Amino acid sequence: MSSNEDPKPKDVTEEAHSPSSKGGGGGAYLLLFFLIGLALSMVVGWGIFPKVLYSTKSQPFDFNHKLHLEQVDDSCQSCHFLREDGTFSGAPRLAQCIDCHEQKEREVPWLIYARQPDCVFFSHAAHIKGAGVDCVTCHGNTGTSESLRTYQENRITGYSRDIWGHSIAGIKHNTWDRMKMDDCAACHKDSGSHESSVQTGRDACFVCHK
Amino acid sequence: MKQAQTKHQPKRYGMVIDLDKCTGCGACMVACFSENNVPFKEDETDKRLSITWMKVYKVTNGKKFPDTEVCYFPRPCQHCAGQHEGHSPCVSVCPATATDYGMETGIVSQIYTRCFGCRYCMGACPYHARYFNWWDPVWPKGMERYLSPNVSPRMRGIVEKCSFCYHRYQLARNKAYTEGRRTLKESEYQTACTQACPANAITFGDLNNPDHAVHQMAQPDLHHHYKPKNPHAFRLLERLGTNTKIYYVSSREWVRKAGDNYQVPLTTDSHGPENSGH
Amino acid sequence: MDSALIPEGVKRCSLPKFLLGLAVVSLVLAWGVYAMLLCWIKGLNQTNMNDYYGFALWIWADLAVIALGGGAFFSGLLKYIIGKDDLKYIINYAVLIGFICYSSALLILAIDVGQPLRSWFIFWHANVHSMLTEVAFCLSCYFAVLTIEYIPLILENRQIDKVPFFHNLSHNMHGAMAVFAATGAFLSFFHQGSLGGVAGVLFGRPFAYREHILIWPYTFFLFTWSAAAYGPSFTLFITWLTEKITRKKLVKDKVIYLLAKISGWMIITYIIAKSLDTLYWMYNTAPAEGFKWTFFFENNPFYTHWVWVAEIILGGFVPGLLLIIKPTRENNFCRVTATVLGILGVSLNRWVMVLQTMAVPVLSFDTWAMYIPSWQEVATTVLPVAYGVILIMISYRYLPIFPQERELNPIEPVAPAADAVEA
Amino acid sequence: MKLSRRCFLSLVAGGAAGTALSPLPWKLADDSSIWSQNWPWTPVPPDGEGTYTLSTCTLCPGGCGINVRKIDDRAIKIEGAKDHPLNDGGVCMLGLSGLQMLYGPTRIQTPLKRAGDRGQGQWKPISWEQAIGEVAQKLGDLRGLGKPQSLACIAAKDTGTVGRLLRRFMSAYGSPNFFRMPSVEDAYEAAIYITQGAIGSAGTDVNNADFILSFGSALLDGYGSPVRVFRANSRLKELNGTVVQVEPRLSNTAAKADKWLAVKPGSEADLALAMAHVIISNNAMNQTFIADQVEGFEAFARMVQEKYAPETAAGKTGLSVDVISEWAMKFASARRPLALYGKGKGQVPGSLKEALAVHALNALVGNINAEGGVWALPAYDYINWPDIETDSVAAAGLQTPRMDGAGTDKYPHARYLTHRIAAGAEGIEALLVAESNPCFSLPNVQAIRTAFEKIPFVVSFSSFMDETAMNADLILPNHTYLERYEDVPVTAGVTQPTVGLCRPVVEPLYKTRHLGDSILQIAKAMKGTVAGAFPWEDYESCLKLTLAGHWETLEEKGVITAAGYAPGGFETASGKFMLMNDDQGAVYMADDVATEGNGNEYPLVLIPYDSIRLASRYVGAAPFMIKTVSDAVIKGQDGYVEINPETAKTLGLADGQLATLTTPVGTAKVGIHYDEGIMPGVVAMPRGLGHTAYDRFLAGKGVNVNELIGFVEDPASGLDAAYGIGAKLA
Repeated sequence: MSSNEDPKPKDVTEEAHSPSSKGGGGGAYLLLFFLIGLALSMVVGWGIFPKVLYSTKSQPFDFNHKLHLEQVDDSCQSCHFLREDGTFSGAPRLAQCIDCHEQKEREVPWLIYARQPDCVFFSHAAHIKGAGVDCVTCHGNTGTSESLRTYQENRITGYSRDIWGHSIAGIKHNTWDRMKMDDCAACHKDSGSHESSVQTGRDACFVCHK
Repeated sequence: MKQAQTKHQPKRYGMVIDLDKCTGCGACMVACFSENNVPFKEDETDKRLSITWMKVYKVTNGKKFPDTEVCYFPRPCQHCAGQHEGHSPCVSVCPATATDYGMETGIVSQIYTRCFGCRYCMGACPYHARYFNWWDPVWPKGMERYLSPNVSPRMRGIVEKCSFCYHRYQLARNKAYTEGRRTLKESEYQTACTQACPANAITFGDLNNPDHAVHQMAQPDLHHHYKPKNPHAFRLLERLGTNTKIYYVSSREWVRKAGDNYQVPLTTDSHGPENSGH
Repeated sequence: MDSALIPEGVKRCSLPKFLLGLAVVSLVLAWGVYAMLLCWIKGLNQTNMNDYYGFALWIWADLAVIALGGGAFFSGLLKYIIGKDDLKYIINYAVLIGFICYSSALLILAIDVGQPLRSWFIFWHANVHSMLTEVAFCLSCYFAVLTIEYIPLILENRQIDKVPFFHNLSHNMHGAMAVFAATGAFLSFFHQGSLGGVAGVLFGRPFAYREHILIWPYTFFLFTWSAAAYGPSFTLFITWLTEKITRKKLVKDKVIYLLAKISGWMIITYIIAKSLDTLYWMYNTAPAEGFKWTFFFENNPFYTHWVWVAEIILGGFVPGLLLIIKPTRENNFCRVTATVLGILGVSLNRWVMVLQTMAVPVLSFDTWAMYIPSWQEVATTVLPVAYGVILIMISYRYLPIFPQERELNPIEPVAPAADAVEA
Repeated sequence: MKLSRRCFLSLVAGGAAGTALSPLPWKLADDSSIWSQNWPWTPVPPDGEGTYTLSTCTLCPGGCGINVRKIDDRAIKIEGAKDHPLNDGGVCMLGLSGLQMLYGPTRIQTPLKRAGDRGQGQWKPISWEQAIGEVAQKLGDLRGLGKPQSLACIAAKDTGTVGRLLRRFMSAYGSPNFFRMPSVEDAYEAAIYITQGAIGSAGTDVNNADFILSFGSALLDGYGSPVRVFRANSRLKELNGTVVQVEPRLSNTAAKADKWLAVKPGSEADLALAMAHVIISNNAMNQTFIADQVEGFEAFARMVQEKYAPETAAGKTGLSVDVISEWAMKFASARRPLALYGKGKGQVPGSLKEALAVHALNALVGNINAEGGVWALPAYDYINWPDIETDSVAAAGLQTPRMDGAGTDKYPHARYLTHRIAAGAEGIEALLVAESNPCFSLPNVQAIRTAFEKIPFVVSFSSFMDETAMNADLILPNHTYLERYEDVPVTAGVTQPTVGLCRPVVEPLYKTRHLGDSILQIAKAMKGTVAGAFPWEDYESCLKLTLAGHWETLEEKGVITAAGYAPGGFETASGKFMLMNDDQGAVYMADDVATEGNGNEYPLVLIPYDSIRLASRYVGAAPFMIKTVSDAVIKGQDGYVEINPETAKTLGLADGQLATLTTPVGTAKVGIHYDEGIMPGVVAMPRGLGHTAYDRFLAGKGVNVNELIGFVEDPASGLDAAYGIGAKLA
């Protein structure tokens, strides 16, 4: 904050008026250039950036969930089941495939759309058995799909795009559109689970973290 | 209080450590290391740079030979509740909510991915139970194969500490859910150190549950911040009002004094602890 | 060469000489930057901190510079709210110093955290109970305010000022300055305080813990007070230093005496409050937590009773009295000595609140922990000083910081190059 | 010009505004912090199906049951096996660290042939065929020359199928020179044989005793079956039983004992006999037992009266007469008193006199072969193999006396005098080393290594690159205990014959081979009677056939105990306990074993001690264990010795400073650690440090006490009886 209290500023304004009067018409130009800059950066930010951010990978082979679902008798649980110790089997191992298929020699390196980072402890048991949540709520209608989507991986974080969601703006229409912590928290809030955290008044961190 | 809102009596997991039985063998430390993916360095002799969630202190009575006596203090995170439930020294100060107090279990959590390494919690902890990852954790080639998937390895630049093997609680609950249960048996959730202790010096369980051994051994006084009623039991630095969940038992007075200094006689109406919270 | 940028009617040294000086300081800066990069790339194992010293030299530096930067908000408060109009002749410099101090603090914090990339969590996932959160918010807000207060000064550069837009901008900003000053004072009260709270709330650390008023421990108020008291002293000292280096009188004594007097009274009142707080702690707080106060000053090589002598007597009462008593206040030597003692005093207070708190054993079977910073820590702490010097050099050269300079140093027709030795 | 500059400025401004309104900065900020939460160089352990495998730990003689947690095919955690008769869920630090050895960097991953000089560590990987072939070839040549006795073998144990296969190989080959690593068992076996005429090990019923008088046994630092002893100690705490520790140093055991009797090093035998004196003169012994089952009591009584009055012992031990009498009487008047012999973990046999004296104390209170007492445990009988048909070469070789003189008339009581390899290895042309590390853990290792240099052909079966493997010509790496089947008979003081089953927790990680199979294949490659002695397909079938009926039980439970086993009467001529005869008389009347180094030149006594946080037998301590070692023991790379401040000050040594420790055997740089818990004039140093092999987490840290201490032969038994050594600090 300056406090020079001498007449100088006045003179300066007078001098300064001449150039500005010349550049007066420049006002329109300035606005134009401003808008150009705005437009360009918008295109980069909304259009190009998301394309660059994610790399696409295709699954080892195209798996038909619909077909399999018709064959098995225990719906999703036939292949994605809870083990006796309460842990979740996740994507099927070779051992399960060869119950029906002929012997293959090595495990299939599936790309897991819904893989959460290592810091997350997600209990399928708690959700399926405890809260009676169905698979679709988080995984969408994968079960009825006839082929596998291409897998998109964030180049910086290595996360599957399903975590952030496919809308770069982070807008979600369905419960399964996004799998960030806030989405878990929101659902927990709605389902009125214990407000056991001193800090957040929601579920304690350790409920879902390890 | 928040417990009121929860549908059932919350748990208060805690530990009773019998210092008469503890032999200072350190099995609890290594059980903890291997259970929780604790890293190690080439030189661990600077103990102020050595991550030991469970640390065994050697304490002497300061007398000369041959009257010297030694006692060992195993020190996990004390999981302080503070003067009003959840006001732990560390939880209250963490600026980013990276450490939290679970009302359901009384366990102080540390979320490594949330922590950004300001170390305020370490300054707040009188027990030095919190450790900072000054280095990247590195396992000799091949050794990373023994790492447990139940505990997330920590990255450089964040604080970590004893979690009461919380993942074991998570896994036990998983099993309970699949068997259609909501409650756990005392034996279903035990920490790695408790399980390993060759001397059976460590007991773990729910201090709120009269059927649990810890409750019977420590006899916590619910009306006085869970102070032990068992005359041989005490808590580290009781007078700070940290209201910890680790109770120590010893028949030797000098040991009890070493654990909590009785510089001012401790009386139930002492305003000391009250001062310590707000 | 760059004469077009230099304010009218004042004398500055030749550009080469200026650049030479700049180069010298830049070397120090580069050293600091190197250390900073080491800490960011290799991690904090580059420091001598450990699990007992999670807070060390850096946090002390933060607390100290912010206390010393307190001159900005307090003189702002005095001029715009209390109406001590004379201070307008020194307030520019106070603002500049404040700006330097606060930007330095933020930089050091950015080095100090283990995960700089996540440091924004402190805002995004803020824990409102944490003093550090309060610090972070107030600190960054007040820094914004300082920037706003600094901008018009830049706009007054001869060339920039020619642009009518900027000219008017600065002119209008002047009008709003009182508002900013008020905001700044308000924010400062809280972040200075919460910095005190950082140590004061540690009920697990009986040496630092203090009773509370509402949610704020006594140290909260003591820190604000001390910042307001010693900040101006620092402004005075730096002004004096600048005058010595530039070999010019830049601010009239009248102004200096006024600020010195205020600082003096603030120091005295603060140190009395501090003494009372200490006594209360000795005979109530510490015993209540089970400690005899003497315990905190025994069995270690460094933290003995002289700490108090140094902080309270030499760093408190002595400078306080020197600045209150007219003859000593108006005696150059005494006044400058007083400001130096004050600066050391408040810095020691911040050191003790951070470092001694970490050094004291709390578990009865633990031992005192001593600590010596690594060269990387020292270098990164020197870094802001170099940066500050550079900013002052440039600002002084190109901006009309001292309104009274022209009046006090009329240019003779023939300018002997000799008088142009300066930063 | 001015225009364009300003236009540019507004372009930038627009760009800034637009960027701020796009997800770019915010998503980048978020992703960069997420990147920092998942740094690619921070490992993420793969998840999978969790299972448990029940097995037995072989890292010490304790034989604890372990339950190993696995995720898919990775072993991730070792836990104690619940309900196991020895450790019931408990487990020690060493046992917990097993996975660091399994997956550790010191594993030998394939057979190796020495490339450079001995100990240089230059190796050439070779195939198993070549490795087996070369050994068979070399050993064949020796037999060809008609000197099979020049083959020697050092092993950790001589029991169990593997121990027995080694011994069987030696016999079939024709060499009597099988060595077992020295341990307190050597002395206990001798004492049991002399007094009870039984061949077998000593079982100490710590679980039922209510008063334990321990003569330096590291009850809480790994003595016997460590967890079993820990549990017994905790049980005594609950029942207000008593533990008395006799030791010059405040060890963990002494610290937790109800009474610590700090005696001068080496005076334990005098104390024991003085206590016997007190008990007898107070008529406090178990009259009925003495009357019915003891022979030679009068002679024994006379001997102690003459030579071991408390007054004399007081001088030797440094205890007062009252203290000696008081605790002797407390011992005698206890319901189930038990005196324990064997210093530390029991890695040094010790003097026969001391062993007999302690055993005599037990006899006086009548707790021999009784509940809460000492039991004679016969060698296990589950291994019944056909006799060996030896050819003439073997027969001749077996006729030659053992090169260590054990079992000869001079040393009838000793089965193995392994330490003597240091003295005379001349006779040895070839040496097989199995699951032991003599070049680190035998006293006076310098001498041992020199002896090794003289041996033309050394074969190591080690799984790890330890000191002995470093000094070998060929390495035939064994599977680790987590990769193999093996029966583990436990002799570490248990009172019930116990055999654990060690089983593969994971598939072998590297090109290693079971020691048993290596032996079988070497034998087969040698053809003739040697091959003929091994009728088995491979080790696994050998094991199953041998265990026969027990196999299923072991597979299921992981351990079998002959529950309810009770020892029969005494196997002496008279069928009584031989408390005193001429042999013993000689032993008792002989002087105490002295240490090396006279008092003038070496004013101090250096005693090694055992810590459960360090491993000092076959395997080296894992990184986790070293991490727990106090900074009063190692700081940086320096090893520290415990010394009483009073002594240190007289020597002008400051706490924490470095000094030179010199003994008649060696010199080392050590740090000084003031400790009030150690007797003045004594310095103590732990076993298990100062490795020169292994990885950077262990190698070069501290000093190997075996480089400073030598063996001292007990005139009575020939066993190593060194409890310490003269030393000086400067």
